[in-house]
Amino acid sequence: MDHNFALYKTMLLIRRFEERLLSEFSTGKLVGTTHAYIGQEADAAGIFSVTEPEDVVFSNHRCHGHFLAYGGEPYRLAAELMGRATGLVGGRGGSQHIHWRNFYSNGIQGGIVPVATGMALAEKVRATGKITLVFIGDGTLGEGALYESLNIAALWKLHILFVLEDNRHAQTTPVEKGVAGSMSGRFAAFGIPVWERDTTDVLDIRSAADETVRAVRSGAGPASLILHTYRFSAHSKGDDPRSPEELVRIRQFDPLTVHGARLTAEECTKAESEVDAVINDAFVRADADPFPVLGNQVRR
Amino acid sequence: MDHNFALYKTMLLIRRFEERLLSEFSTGKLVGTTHAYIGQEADAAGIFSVTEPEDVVFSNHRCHGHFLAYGGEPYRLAAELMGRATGLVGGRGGSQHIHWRNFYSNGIQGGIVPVATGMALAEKVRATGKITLVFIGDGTLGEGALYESLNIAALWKLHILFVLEDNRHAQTTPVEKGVAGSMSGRFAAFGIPVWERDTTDVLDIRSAADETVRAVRSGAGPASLILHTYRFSAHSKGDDPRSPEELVRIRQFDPLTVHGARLTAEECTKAESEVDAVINDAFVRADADPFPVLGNQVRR
Amino acid sequence: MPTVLDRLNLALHYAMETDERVTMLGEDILDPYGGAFKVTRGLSTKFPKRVLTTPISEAAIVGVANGMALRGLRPVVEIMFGDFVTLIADQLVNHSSKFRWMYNDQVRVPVVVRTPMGGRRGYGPTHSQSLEKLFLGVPGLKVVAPNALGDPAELLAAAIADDDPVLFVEHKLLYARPLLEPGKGDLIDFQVEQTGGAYPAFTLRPADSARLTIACYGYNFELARAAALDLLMEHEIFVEIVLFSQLSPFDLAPLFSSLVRTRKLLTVEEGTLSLGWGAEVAARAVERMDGLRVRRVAALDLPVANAKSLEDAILPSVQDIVNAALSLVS
Amino acid sequence: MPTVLDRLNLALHYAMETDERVTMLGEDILDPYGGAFKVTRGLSTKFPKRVLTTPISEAAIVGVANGMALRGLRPVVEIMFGDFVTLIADQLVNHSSKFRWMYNDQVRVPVVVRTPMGGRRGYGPTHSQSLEKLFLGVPGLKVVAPNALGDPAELLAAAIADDDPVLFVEHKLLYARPLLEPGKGDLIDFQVEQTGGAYPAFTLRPADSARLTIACYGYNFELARAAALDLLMEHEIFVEIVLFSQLSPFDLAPLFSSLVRTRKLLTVEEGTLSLGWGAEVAARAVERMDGLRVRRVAALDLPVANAKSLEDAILPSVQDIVNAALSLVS
Ligand SMILES: Cc1ncc(C[n+]2csc(CCOP(=O)(O)OP(=O)(O)O)c2C)c(N)n1
Ligand SMILES: Cc1ncc(C[n+]2csc(CCOP(=O)(O)OP(=O)(O)O)c2C)c(N)n1
Ligand SMILES: [Mg+2]
Ligand SMILES: [Mg+2]
Repeated sequence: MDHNFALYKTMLLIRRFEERLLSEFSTGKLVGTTHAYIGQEADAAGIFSVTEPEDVVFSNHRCHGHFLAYGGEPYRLAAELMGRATGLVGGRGGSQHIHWRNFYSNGIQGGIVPVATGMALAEKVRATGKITLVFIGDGTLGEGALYESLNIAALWKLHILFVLEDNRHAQTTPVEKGVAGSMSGRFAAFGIPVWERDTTDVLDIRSAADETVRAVRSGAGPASLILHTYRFSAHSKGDDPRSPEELVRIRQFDPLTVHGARLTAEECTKAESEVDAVINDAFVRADADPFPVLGNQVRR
Repeated sequence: MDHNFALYKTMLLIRRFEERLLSEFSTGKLVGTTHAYIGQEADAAGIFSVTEPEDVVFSNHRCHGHFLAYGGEPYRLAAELMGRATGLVGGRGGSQHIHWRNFYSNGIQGGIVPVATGMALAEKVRATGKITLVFIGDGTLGEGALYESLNIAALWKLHILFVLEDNRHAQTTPVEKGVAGSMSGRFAAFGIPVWERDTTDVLDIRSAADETVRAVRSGAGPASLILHTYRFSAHSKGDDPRSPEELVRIRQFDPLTVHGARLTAEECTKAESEVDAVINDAFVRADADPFPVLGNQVRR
Repeated sequence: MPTVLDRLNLALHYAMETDERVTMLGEDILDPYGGAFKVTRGLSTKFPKRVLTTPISEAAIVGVANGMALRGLRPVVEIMFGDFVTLIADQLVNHSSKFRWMYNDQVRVPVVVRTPMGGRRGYGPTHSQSLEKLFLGVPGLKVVAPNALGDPAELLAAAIADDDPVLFVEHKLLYARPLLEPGKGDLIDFQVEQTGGAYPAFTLRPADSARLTIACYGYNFELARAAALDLLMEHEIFVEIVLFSQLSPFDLAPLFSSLVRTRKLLTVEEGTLSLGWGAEVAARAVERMDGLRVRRVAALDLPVANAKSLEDAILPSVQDIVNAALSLVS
Repeated sequence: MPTVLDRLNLALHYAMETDERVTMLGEDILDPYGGAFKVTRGLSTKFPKRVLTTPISEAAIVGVANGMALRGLRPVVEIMFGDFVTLIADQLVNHSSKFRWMYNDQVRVPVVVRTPMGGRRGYGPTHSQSLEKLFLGVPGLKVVAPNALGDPAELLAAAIADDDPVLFVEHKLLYARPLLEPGKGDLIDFQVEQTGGAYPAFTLRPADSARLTIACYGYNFELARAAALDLLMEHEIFVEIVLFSQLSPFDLAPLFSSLVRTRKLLTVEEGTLSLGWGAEVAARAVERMDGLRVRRVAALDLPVANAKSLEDAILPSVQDIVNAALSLVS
């Protein structure tokens, strides 16, 4: 099926992009840091398969997957990560700080949530029909700005969807050490309806996302979508304190395997080769691009 | 009954103190601003009738009632408010920024909540058996620092009681415009048990407070006490945008009337004259005290 | 003459009337209250949909404004007391001011955050500070302060029209002040030159040649004039005053012109001394011109006490300015 | 030689061993990870009860530490990246630093907030800043920064022993640096004088009489030394360096002593120029001494970009210091 193939391909694109990225660090082509989306691909693929191209998205430090599923060009992202003038934001932002069309990201946990809330307000005032999505992780439930925003979004009935990707860890901190009480209760307390799924099956996620996106677009007010998932790679480039057993155990939930079972072997190979070509082109092209230079802007 | 008399007298002390204070502003003896506790006296009187003298208290901008019910001396408070060297903090703090024994206050909404949480942690670590109480208003539910603290207090099972005095307004903002969803849900989301009362009867409040204080002292973790009440005077010295009808309507819940019905006329008169003497002495004495001078501390 | 408050209020009315993207956000800003200092009075009655009273959530309010600005609106936020800017520091430093440059100039963030600063009203340590200095020099953020000489209405209008974020710092004691008129009152002996663009500076030149230059902004212009009068009357010392509306980025050209004449700089501000506005002013001045003499007058490096006797001792006085001026010319 | 990281880690171990009031708080500080920069490594294994890994709640963590300190403990907080100090501004400015004075000296707030600052690692605009300047001059708060010359262990121990709140600013690039030894390596030609108490300053005097004084702190001492070497080798210019550990309150006596000799001041820091540390240093120096010449080297007033080509252009380089020095002595 076309639509199963498309979902698979999106997930594969994210997977291969992130893998390539991590490997480029060892070649020294990349500096700084990055947060790979590997393991969580079904979230982004599912959600962006039911949003509109003009919807507004605020993403966080783990934004590559969101960006690619949003429809962003791998080449422009690769160029940004390699610090090239042709990158999404000319090399100024890097991995965590990107912007393209209606997609934005920033590297401060929680700080993006009120910003996204304000975007939703603007779209509502301007009656554009666009909804706003903002992505947070389980760890970001620690930040106060989130709750200030939930309150405001609910009071003003803003068309915003809070997507909580619970990959069960914040950097090295397991949710038991970071999150008291219940995740859904955090939204419900503000009168914000909650859709919650514990799955890496992109079709389940897609259908939950479809319901929440519809609810928000209907104008009823904000909604939240809690997706319990797994991160397969380390938090960033650093070490991963999880046990090897755990890393093996969670691989059974690989969204590519789960959804791949719905595709024929030919479809999988086709996806693989198409994605490979795109990724390779992206990184090779980006690598040939010039580095940015600073204009003569400010006195020294 | 002795204990009914004591509760009444505490409430009356607060009432008369605040009235005297407000009147002193017109005589020009006081400058700056103040937030009167008039109407809410049953909260403080009820709660502090079941705490231990050594328990730790962090209060907010509306702290005079809490301080007097805690056992604080009216004279030292009056001196502080009149900017005298003999004031609780030598005139440095004024109305919102006081400290005496284990009682503290500060004027930043929400900012005191993590501080109180840390105090509870210290008492737990030092195994003193003291519990910590922190006071917030309905409007303070807007501040993110509160939720960060609830999460931490719950995760670490701290012996802290969050007292929420919902006087249905934050300055001029009615709760409908400031608080989405449910107040109790805000605590429940973090797994913090909630006691909630909508009453100005000091005996009801006392019994609810007794349960929560016991729960916290038992070491089970934090608890919350939500008291829906009324503020009779303006938010601070400024204008009060509430309608005259509303102001009349809410006076029917006057905690002095409600509880006063349990006392004999003689008891009421006795309380009145004892309190009058204390208040008068406090303000007269304070008024004769010297103004503070700045030591030669810092270069100009 | 209208007061500074009248003019600020008028500017907000005018902005909302002429630009429907302009939206107000803040705590308790609805009529009849109209904000803790009444600057937003009348707005919610006229524009009920575009005046949003908010929960007590300073960080989120500024965050929301950032988002609105990124998506085409022109939010104006009121932070009830300037002491609470500590709560919006992350939004101002890591969001508002960064987006434009960080996103390679592809966005604009036309946010105005207005807030009353300053003491001398007995409000105590958390309601009396002058904390604007925390945000001076933050790349991408402008800090602007009205005064009683330039028109606060034009200044605020310019801030709202600005495509970049502006922190607009209103001293509480200015609100009730009537606007000054050049050539009238204690301005009679000064020639007033206006320079700069949307956020102008004013140079006050006395009749005779001045022996020092006082640099100041906002309410402290009132103290500076009183000091100048005293210096003239009691000590026959003529003073130039350079009054800034734009505090950051630092654009000190008019000051440098004055210093060429006087070669003595006295900065005056109400915030605490260390790393206040005057520090950067002084540093730039001496980097540019050798042989300057410099003094700064500011609050003592202490919290602002509640008791008047302490508050008066902590905040800078006219006499402090006079003394510093005398030591400078001695 | 041990590295700066080794020494900081040792100081934490020692403090926890010798004073049971000392408690660690921070994000991801438990073993085996031991903190994003490994400064807390080993602590949670040895002191499992007194090392508390926290949720991602910077404001609350510092608030909690304030409360602990008020009630008799000695908390040490790690903020994972210095860029997030914007989130703790309210706790530092309106709580930690105010309590003691505001409560009439009846309490103490022995809190240490440690945080890594600085760029040159390609972490981009929200993970590379030097934001310590936001807190320089805040009354009641000390700001201290280790360097590779003084012993970082002693410095951190002093901060933990301090009865007042201390913001302890660690430059990321210092962690891996081995401690310097006076008389060895590029220090060979300098005589090193240590002055001050718990947070000492170091004056490096060259063999011959110096023509300017470089004031700096933290990692920038590395750049300053490289510049000094270049100035000597390429231009035969001797330089004194005054290296500070205590950034605020500003106690500049050793600098003034040096300036009496050189009368030329060059400040070096990595934060953005405007209203950085150097501004107050320059202002105090010129208030005290007439006729000084002054230059400052700092980052451009821009966010720190991710791409290396941009980051290098934005942050100050050895060459920038050399150029400024040359312009100063010209
Ligand atoms: C305000 C702030 N604090 C801390 C960090 C450092 N940090 C980056 S990602 C991260 C963990 C986030 O966990 P979570 O929200 O669960 O997202 P995940 O990384 O698991 O996707 C932390 C602590 C940050 N970027 N911003
Ligand atoms: C951070 C902060 N924001 C705003 C204020 C100004 N302010 C003081 S009291 C108050 C209303 C508080 O309402 P609530 O929490 O309901 O307490 P109440 O005054 O009703 O007792 C406001 C907005 C403040 N002191 N601190
Ligand atoms: Mg996570
Ligand atoms: Mg209230």
